[in-house]
Amino acid sequence: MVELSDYLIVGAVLFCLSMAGIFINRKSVIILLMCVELMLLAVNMNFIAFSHYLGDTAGQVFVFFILTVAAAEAAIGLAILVVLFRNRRSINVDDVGTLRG
Amino acid sequence: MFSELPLLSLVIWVPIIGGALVLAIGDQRAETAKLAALLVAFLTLLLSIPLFTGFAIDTADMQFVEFRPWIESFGINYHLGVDGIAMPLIVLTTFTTVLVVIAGWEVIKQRPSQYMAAFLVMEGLINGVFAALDAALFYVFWEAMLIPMFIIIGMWGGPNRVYATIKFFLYTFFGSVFMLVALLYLYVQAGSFAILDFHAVNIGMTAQILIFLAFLVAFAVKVPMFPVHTWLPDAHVEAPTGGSVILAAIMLKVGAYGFLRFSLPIAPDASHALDWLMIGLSLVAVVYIGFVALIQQDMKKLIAYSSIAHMGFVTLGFFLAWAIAENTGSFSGAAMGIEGGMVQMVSHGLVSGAMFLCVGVLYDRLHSRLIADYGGVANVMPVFAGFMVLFAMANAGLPGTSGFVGEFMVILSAFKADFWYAFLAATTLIIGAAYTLWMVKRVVFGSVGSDAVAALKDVNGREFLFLAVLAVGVLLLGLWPNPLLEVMHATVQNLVEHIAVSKI
Amino acid sequence: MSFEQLLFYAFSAVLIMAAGMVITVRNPVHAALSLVLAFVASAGLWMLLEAEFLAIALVLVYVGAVMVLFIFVVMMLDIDMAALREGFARYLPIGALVALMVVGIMAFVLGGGHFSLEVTGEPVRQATDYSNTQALGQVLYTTYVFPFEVAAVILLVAIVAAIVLTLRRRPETKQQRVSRQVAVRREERVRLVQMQPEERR
Amino acid sequence: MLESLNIAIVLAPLAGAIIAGLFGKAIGREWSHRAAILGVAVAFLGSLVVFYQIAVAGADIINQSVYTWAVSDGVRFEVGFLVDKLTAMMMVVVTFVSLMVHIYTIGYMHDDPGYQRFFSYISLFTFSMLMLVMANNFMQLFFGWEAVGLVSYLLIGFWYTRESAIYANLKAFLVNRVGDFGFVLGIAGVLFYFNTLDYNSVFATAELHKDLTMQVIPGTEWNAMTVICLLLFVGAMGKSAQWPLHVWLPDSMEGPTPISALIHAATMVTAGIFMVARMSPLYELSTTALSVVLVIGAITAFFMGLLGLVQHDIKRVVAYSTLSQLGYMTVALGASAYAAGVFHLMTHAFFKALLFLGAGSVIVAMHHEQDMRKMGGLRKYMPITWLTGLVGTLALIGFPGFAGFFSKDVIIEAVRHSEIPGAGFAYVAVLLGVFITALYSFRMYFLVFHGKERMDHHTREHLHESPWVITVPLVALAVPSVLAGAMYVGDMAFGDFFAGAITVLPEHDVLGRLAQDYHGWFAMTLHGLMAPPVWLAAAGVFVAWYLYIRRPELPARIAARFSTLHRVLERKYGFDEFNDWFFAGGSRGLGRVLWRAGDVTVIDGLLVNGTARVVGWTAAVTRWVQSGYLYHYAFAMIVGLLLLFGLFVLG
Amino acid sequence: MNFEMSQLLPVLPEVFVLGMACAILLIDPFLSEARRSITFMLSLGTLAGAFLLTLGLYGEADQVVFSGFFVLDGMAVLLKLAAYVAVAVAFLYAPRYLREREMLRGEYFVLGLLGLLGMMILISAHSLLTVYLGLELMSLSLYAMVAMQRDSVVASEAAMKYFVLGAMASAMLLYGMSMLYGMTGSLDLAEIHAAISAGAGQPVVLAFALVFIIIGVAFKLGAVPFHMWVPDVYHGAPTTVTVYMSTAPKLAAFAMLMRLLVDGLGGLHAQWQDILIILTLLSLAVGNVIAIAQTNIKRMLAYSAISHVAFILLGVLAGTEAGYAAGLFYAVSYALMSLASFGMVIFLSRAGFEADNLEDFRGLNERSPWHAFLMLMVMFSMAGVPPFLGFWAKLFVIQAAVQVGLVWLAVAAVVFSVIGAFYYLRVVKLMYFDKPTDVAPLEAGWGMRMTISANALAMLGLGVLPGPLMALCVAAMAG
Repeated sequence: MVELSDYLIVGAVLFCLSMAGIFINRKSVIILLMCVELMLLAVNMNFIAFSHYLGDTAGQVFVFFILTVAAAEAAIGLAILVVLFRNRRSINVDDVGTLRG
Repeated sequence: MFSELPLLSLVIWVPIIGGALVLAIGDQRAETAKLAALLVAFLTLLLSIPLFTGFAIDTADMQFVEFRPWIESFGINYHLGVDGIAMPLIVLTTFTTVLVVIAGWEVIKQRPSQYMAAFLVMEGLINGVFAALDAALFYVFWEAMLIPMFIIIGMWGGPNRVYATIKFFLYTFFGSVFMLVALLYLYVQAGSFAILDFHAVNIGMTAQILIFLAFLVAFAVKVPMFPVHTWLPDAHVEAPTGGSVILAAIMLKVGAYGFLRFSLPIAPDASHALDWLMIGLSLVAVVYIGFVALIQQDMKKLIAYSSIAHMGFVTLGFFLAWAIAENTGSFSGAAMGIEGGMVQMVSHGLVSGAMFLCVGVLYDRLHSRLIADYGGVANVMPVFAGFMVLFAMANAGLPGTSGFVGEFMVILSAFKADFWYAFLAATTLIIGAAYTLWMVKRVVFGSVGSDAVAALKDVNGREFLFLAVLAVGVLLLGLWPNPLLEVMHATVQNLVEHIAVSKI
Repeated sequence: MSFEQLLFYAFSAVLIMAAGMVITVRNPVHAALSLVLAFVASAGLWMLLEAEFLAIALVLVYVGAVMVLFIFVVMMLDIDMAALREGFARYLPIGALVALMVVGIMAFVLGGGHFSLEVTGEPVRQATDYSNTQALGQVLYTTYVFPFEVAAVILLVAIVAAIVLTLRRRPETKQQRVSRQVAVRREERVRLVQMQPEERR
Repeated sequence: MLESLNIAIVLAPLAGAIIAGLFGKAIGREWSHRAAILGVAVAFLGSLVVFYQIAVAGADIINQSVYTWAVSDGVRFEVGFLVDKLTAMMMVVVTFVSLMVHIYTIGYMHDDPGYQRFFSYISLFTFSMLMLVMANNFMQLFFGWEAVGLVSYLLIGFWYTRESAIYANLKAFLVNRVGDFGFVLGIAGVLFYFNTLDYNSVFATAELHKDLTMQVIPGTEWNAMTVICLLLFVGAMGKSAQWPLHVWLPDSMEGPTPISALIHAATMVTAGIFMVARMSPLYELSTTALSVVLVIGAITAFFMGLLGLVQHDIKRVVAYSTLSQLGYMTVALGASAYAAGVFHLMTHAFFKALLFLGAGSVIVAMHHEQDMRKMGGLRKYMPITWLTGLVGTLALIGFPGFAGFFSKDVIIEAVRHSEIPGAGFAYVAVLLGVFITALYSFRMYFLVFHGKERMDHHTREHLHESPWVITVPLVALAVPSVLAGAMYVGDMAFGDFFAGAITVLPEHDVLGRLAQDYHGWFAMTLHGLMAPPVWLAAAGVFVAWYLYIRRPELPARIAARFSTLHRVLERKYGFDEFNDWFFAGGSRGLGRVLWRAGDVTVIDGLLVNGTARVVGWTAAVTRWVQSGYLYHYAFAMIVGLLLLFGLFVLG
Repeated sequence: MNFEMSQLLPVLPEVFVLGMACAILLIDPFLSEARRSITFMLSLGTLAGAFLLTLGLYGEADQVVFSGFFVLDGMAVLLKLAAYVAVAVAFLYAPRYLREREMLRGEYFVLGLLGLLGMMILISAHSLLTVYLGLELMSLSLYAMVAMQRDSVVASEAAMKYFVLGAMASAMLLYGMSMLYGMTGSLDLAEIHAAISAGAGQPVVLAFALVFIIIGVAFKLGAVPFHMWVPDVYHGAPTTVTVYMSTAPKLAAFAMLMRLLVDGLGGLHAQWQDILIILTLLSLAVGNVIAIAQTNIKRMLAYSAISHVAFILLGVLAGTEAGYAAGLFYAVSYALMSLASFGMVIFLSRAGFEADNLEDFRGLNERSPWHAFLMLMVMFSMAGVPPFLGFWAKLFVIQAAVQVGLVWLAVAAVVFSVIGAFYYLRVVKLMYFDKPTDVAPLEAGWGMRMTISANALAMLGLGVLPGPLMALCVAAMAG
């Protein structure tokens, strides 16, 4: 039998991988956006696993909304990326560092 | 006829609102603004006189009490009242402000209306400090006072004014915030913000010590006591004359007033436990600062240091009670120390104010505060020299001038506590005379120091007026301090009885 | 090992591997494709959890729409791939260390018997005629009507934002200006010119 | 009646001072001096009346309160008058000398631009001195004490453009302040033990406190009365210029001569003597204190006199003589012969004022030249000055029959009989002092009035006797300089004139013992002729004559022969140098060190600005944690997450 | 489910705002550039209408509608009202600034209103789901608004940073929510509260979930160490957007804090108090110290915002009603102060000149004494000097901390506020003690002048009479 904790640990590993992805990645901003999607995926995994083991649909509904929001987020994220690229001709993370101190 | 008026509110709000009006008149109509300022200051002085004349000297209760709820959800009230400690200081404030307004009349060329307004607002706020019976109200006035002073030093001060004013502000702000925490703690304990309730609440020793230290930081900075005094010389040197006068004459008093109003009655056991510290710091102020004053090259700095030394007497007088009790077995003599401190405060207000005005008179002419730039002023400004010598003598504590009264009483009281306290305190007779008169020697006496000095003009009518008024005050207080002492007796007696009882 | 477990480990392995690829491969296009793989793998896991509707939706919405958008943008922006991903290895050790620590703590909490079968109990298996889609659909417009409307507004914001941010008015292209068209006045289109008759000298 | 008169006596000079001081410019010189002189004259006449009533007509001692200065903690600080015979005598002396000096000033200060100011000052001084002597409590005593100090300060620095004058007045004030420092502590001690500052209450209960002790230095018990008396005596040392606080008096000669006569010879400097006499009920209770007084007085009397030998400035010679004479008075006090001290005070006031005014007269004639080496042979030019000067000098050296003879002789005899520790030393000192006194006095006399005329031609052309405003006071002072001794020695020194004002314990009562041998002034004079003092004085006069008239070249050779001693004397034992170096320089140095090290470096530099710098530096450095890079920001969040995990999940 | 009209009443303001936003979105394209003010007026009208509608709900009994997703209570009403005011003032400051930068488009206001809608939903959230959705609605609008100045390099950079970090924080929040859901089986805050009180979930797991939840909230508030976005975004965003995002969203974030920690996790007070203490101390230190080194006033104010957040947290962590009320009062006060301070930056700016350097305030007293005085009041208010509003805010918060025995924390707070006073003083110093370097006339129109005057005078007015506002806050938190 697969235990709930197995799913949760998969989710946790996924979450950490994507988190690590955000701060290990020093080049492309677009990878960051992908990492964000991955983080949400990890959260979704948690919700669905809980939903299943609790026998409650609320978790699934939450995931439904997260998916919706994630799509919207992706759209806006990409739009900002485009604006950024137009201004700088680069999406290099190292170049996005004029605001500091 | 005056008793129906809310006099305390008036002496607070008339100058503040008057200040706003003066500000509104603006610099374009500077003459009108100055006139309005003088009027407001004078009106306030008039309003404060009934406080003195109508004061009942046989009770320690608060008088002229006003009370209305302010922030009800926190039990904060607009609660005013004065006793024998606060009332003289209010009168001193209103009196000094009139002089300051006159003193700044022709001298301030840059933005005179803002200058006058700042002083009026500050007058109101300082009166508020002395009149407040609600801790939150007190704190509001206490802190708000910093703002006009900050502006005054920063805008009309000398070359290094920005450093000085920021130092002044942060120093005093740093001191006050600890008091804020202490006040809030007391509120929690007493269940109200009324200062008189704070007096009554019983607190354990540890808490008392912490509260005392918190208050100490706040008040010591304002007084200022060693070693948190270094803001004062800088602030004085850079402040315009009026600023120095207010600073020395009144601002310093709020700190000492705080000791009487808060530290002693709220934390008597801590005051007892830490009186060695207070006495020690006071004596350091008298001796150490005296020596430091001796070698100052800048007149204002010298007077500023002498202010610190003189305020050392105030704090010394306030904290002698337990030492006396231990030495003699009774609190008899403690009241003399406290009253001496109070008189010293009032006297110092007059004398140091006068000294700063004197320096101001010279500075307006030669734009230098350095002693070395003067010499032989008496040759060209005989009238001025007369005043200067008189005030210098008062500063040196000559009997017959106000400077003597407080020092004398404190020394008498200190002897009851410990011979060596009195011994160290009395060294001021020598050191104080040394630094003051050495300065007088180099500035006033001697042959004419330079062509610039030779071209000096003696005091004009305006300057004569304020110097003469102060001279009368200094002599009057010196020759007959009884009227001033009378109003304090009941309050001070009550205070001594209060602190004689442990709160633990 | 039951079949279910086998599937679980297989999908999990694929998922984690794909996620690892997303953050390590050089080429963003490859990363995006790895992401697709990760989504698909997790859809498989969700199937195991009897969340059929969401599994399908994930594949449709994400793989079908969001990822396409990503790849579209990657292509469109014409990024210099060679320059990317340099110096990655430099930060890997510290990054990996921190990530491992976090994973360790999370695993300690999640795996520490708090969520074992003994605690959660055997999940209830749905009957065969159970429709996950129906179950969700039923609550979505009733109980969840308020969040649903909010989600709709979020999508609206996304649309507005995307347009505002990316719609460029290129000066060289001609375009319609609705507001000016609507607000046009006669005076703007027709100019009556009053001409002085030429004077004869 | 007398009470009102007392007030009038005090206020009249004050009124004169105010008129001359504040309105002097407006009313002119004439009216200024008229107002001032009128004020002092009123005071003098009033004093005479009071003296008559108290001393002669036997009226009760007056103890009146004028007004309550302050009340604090149950202690009343009054301003009031206590007029007994001691006071009455002092009042007369003060107002008389003052009146003479006022008149004299008209002539002396005739050309000075600060004419009105000067009158204002000396009238103010008269007022202050009267307040001092008439006080009925310690606080008012201190008031007067400091007030005369103030006027002294103002008058020494009267010619404020002279660097030496303003140096001298500052020095005078500060040295006096050292005395006042002790004095005020003494007063505090009185208040501590008696809980009142009123003379009568204190003296009445003094006996009860005689065995009280206090721990001045922890672990050592000090008799309280000793402590109080010593502290009060520190005040007297300052005001009456006793060693080692004598340094200000010679320098005070920078002031105009009339005030040297009035303040620095006749009146103010005797305030200390007066004070100790007034406090006799307390001093009597402490043999230790008396002993100290005795020794200090003896040191002053002898060693300061020595210094008079090497001075060339005419006024300084008189000043050192004053120091020496003050030492005699102090010795008398220490020997419990208060009455003798006060008696010498009185006679000294007359003849020393006379000497000073005479010196002033000479100085005026010499166009403000004060160096005796440039004088000589003035006898024929200024006969009145010469004659009165001779009278004064004879009185000073104690020539039998002159006032000084009686007073000084009583003191010497009293010391001889005294059993206070130190009396032996004191006796030798005062005895040798007589010789020294005669030597320097006649040295001055011969140098000025006899011998070669050493002034330049121009000065000699204009030499003439001073105008009447100067000579009249000289003559007026010469009279009591001769007569006062013989007239009053019986009452004052040996009689019970001061009974009630001065208390002497029977075991200390040397004067009482001497009184048994007293058979009138004439007998005393005759007896005096046989006694050593007179022979010593005569020897002094002879030596002076020999050295300065007969062999004028000898003194220089002696000086060269004993060059070390001479240098020590010329440098006044090095007190001035030492004080300048140690006290003035030392406190400046200390101030500088405290300021630089304490205020500037530690408090401001390290604590205040240091904190500011640290905060600023921290800010400047830590702001770069905000590196601008997304991955750092994300990393910070993860670190935050780990931190919270570590603390709250694992912890 | 039976749907009743009465359920709609509490959400009427939300419905109104949404409707109007959509209407404006539709109307705006038909307006010419010159008549863009219609959009502006409509937006203000929307806020006014919403204000009135919400005011009509004041005093209503607490009610939970829409199957437990939406709650109407005193705090919600008060915070919404404050949010309207904040947004309205932010809008009032905007037109000239936007026009000069070619951003005066209807979408700006639409996004602003939709963001406000997100805040309103967040403020009234009664379920993890609505918390999340409201938060996202607000955040997405903000991301877009920050990036709206499309030709600005810094704005797009700020937007990118904000977006990535915001998404990451959201994910963490969600992770925490998922754990909560897993342990309690519910999304409803009241049920979660009940379940935890009943003993659901092991402490270590609850703490684990709590950490994630708090990170999500702390990020929105900008508490250290989750503050890194604040300076960059406040600095990079167009100033009008900075005004907007530094005020109303802070109120919403405060509501989020209250909803999650108090309504939902009130049972874990002991745990979250400790966490908040750490965040408070760090925020105080970092905010006040680093602000000193700033030369850009927007950045400086951003750091000051961090330190102010610490005070809000200080009130909340006391865990008493008085503390919550104090926190609420502080949040509202801070919003007012922030509006005025950034407003002054806008006031001084002009085409091609941002006026966002501290130096640009040099000698303002000579250029315009009145506005220098206004700024002075704002600065002293921020520094917590009486008699200005900021003082009372600090007083009440510290009071709350002292009341529960956290005296040492109160002392730390006041000490850091002294350090903080330095950089506010520096602004006053520049305005009053220095000579102006820029003498261009001030261009702002009367609307701007009136608004900024009223805004800054509120510091004084509410400082002298803070009673009513405090009473409102206390009432809102009562029960």
